[in-house]
Amino acid sequence: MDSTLRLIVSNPVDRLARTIEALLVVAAAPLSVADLADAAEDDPERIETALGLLRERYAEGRSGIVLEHVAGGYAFRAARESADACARIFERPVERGLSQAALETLAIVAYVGPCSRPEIARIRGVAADSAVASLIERGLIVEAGREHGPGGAVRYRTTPLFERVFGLESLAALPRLDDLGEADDLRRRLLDVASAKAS
Amino acid sequence: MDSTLRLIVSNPVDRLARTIEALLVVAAAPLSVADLADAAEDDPERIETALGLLRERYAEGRSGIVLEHVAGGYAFRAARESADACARIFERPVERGLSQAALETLAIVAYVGPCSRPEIARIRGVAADSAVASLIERGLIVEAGREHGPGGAVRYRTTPLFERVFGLESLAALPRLDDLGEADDLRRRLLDVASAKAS
Amino acid sequence: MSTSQVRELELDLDAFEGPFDLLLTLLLEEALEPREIDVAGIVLAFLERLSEPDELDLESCGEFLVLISALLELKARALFPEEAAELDALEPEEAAEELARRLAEYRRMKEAAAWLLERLGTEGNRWFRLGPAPLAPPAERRLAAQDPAALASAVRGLAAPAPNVSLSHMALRFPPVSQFLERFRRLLSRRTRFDFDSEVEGLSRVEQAVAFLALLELRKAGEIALSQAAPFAPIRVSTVENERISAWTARSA
Repeated sequence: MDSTLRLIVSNPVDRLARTIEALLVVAAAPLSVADLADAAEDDPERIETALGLLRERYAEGRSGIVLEHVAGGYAFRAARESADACARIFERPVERGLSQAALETLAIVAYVGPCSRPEIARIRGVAADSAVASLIERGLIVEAGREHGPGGAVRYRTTPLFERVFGLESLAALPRLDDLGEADDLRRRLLDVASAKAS
Repeated sequence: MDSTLRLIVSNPVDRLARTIEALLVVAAAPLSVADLADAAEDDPERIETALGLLRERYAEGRSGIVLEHVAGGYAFRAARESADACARIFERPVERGLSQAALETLAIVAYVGPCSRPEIARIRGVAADSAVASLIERGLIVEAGREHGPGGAVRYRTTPLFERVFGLESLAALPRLDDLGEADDLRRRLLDVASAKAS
Repeated sequence: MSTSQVRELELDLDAFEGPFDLLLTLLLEEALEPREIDVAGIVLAFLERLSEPDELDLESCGEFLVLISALLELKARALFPEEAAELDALEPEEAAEELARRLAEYRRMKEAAAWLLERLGTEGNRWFRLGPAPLAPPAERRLAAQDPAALASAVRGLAAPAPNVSLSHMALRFPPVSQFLERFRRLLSRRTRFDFDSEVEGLSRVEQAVAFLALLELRKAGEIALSQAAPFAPIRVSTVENERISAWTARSA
C-alpha cells in the first residue's frame, strides 16, 4: 500500500484522483464529469482517466466505499455487503412504503416524460393527486414548467434522486416498455380492433 | 496494494473496517463508536481498532477522503488540499435560472406584496412549500409578519438581494402590468382565475 | 373466437360463475344486482381468452366492447342512481379507439411500475447519503443576474384563464337513456307490442346498448313486459296488461 501511495503523490493524475475523492465524499448528489472538471479546474479527459483509477480502487468487494456511475454522474455509496449494517442505523425515507398508485404514477412520469396531473389521471383512470404529492415529498419528482406554456397545468418530471434510488445511469437506462411483457402485442391487437371498427 | 487487499479479505478487522467505511460514507451526521458498534454488531474495542486502521488510511496527504474525529463521533471530510475545489462546487455561481415554481412564487411575492404560503398555493394551484423554502434559502424572500396579526400564517416579502439579482432599483421598477391592476386588484384577480381553474 | 364464443365466455367471479350470456340473462331478470358484478374480472377473462392463439375475430371484440360498456353503464347507474346522465352525441369509433389506446397505455405503465418495484428489491442494498456530508463546507447558492421581464410573464401566466382543453376524450359518450325511454313509451301508446331487435336495427352498437338499458328501466318500473322465445331470439316488448309473461326461457347452464 505504501508504494502505491508514493506513486499517487508523485503522479499528477493521482493528485487529481485525490481531489475527486474529496469532491465526491462531500457532495450532496452525483457529480458529472463536467462538474468535476469545473471544480478541479482540469480537463474532462484527465478527469475520466482519474475516475477509471478510482473505480478500480472503490470497487465492490475491495472497499466499503464504492464508486458508481449513476444519475448522469459519479457518486460514492456503501458496498452492498454492508447493506445489513446500514439498515440497522439508517432510514430509507425515499423508497419505503411506496404505494402501487405512487409506483404507477412514477412510471408514467419517468416514461411519458414531463406530464401533468390530468394526463396522469387520464392514463391511470383515477385521480393522481395524493400519489403526486407523496412523490414530490420524497423528492422523486419535481415541477417542470407548465403545459401549453404559462397558465396550463403544472407538469412533473423525475429527479436525479429517482435515478439514484433505482440505480439508473440515466433515464435512457429504463428498459424499453415492449421488453417488459406482451403489452405491446396486446396494444397492437386492441388498436387493430379499434381501427377496424372505425373504418 | 494487492498484498494489502489480500490481507483485508483474510483479516476480520479489515472486514470490519470496510463496514465502517460504508457506514461513514452514508452517514449524514458523525457516528459515535457506540453507533458503529450497534450497526456492525461488533464490540466497541474492535471498532476502535478498525478506526485506528482507517485513520491511517484516510489521513491528510494520503487520501482525498480524511477521517475526522469530532465531538459527535467520526465522519469523513474532504482533504484540506482540495478545499478550493470543494469551495467551487459548493458555491456555484452556475445557477443560471430559477425553476418555474420558484419564479412564479417570487413573482407573486414581488407583485402582490407580502403574501403567505397558503395564498401562494391557492394562486398557483399547487403546494408552495418547497418553492418558498428554496427562495428563503437563496435569500430572495424573507418573513414579513403574519396575516391578520399573531397566530396567522407567516407572510413573505422580497429582499434587497432580490432587487440586486433582478437589476431593480426598487420594487417600483418592476415591469408594469397595467392591464392586470396593482397589488390588491391583482391579488383578487389571481385568486379568481385560480378558483375558476380549480372548479 | 366467434361472436357466440363471447357469449359463452366462462366467467369465475365472486358473485357469479358460468357463461357470460347467463350473467346477462340474470341481470335482465334482475336476479343479480349490477353492483355485485366485477366488470374488471370479466374484462380479464376476455383478455385471457383473447390471448389464446385463435384467429382474432373483430366482430367478437366489438360485441364484447358493446356488452361490457352496457354493463358498466348499468353498474354506474346502480351505484349513482340520482346522477343524471347528460351525455352528448355519440362517436362510437372514437370511443372504441380511445378505450383501446388507454387500456394499452395503462397496461404498459403497470408493467413499468412492476419493473420499478422489482428494481427496488434488487437495488435496495445500495445505501447512499442523501445530502452533503456532515463535515462538508456550508453551501452558498449564488444566482446569476435575472431579467425582471420573467417575473412579469410569470404573473401574466397565472392571471391567464385556463385554455379550453377539449375533454371529449375523457369519457365514452352515450345518448341519454331518457331518449329511448320516451321513444318506447310513445311507441307503446300507439301499439301494444313491438319487436326490440327490429326497432333498433340500423342503430350503432352503443345506441343499441343504451336502448337495451332503457328497456331494462321500463321493465323495472313495471311499464312493460319482455319475452323471448329462446336465448338471443328477438326480444318482444309489450304493455303489461296485454301480455302475460309467457315463455321467458332463461338459459340455465
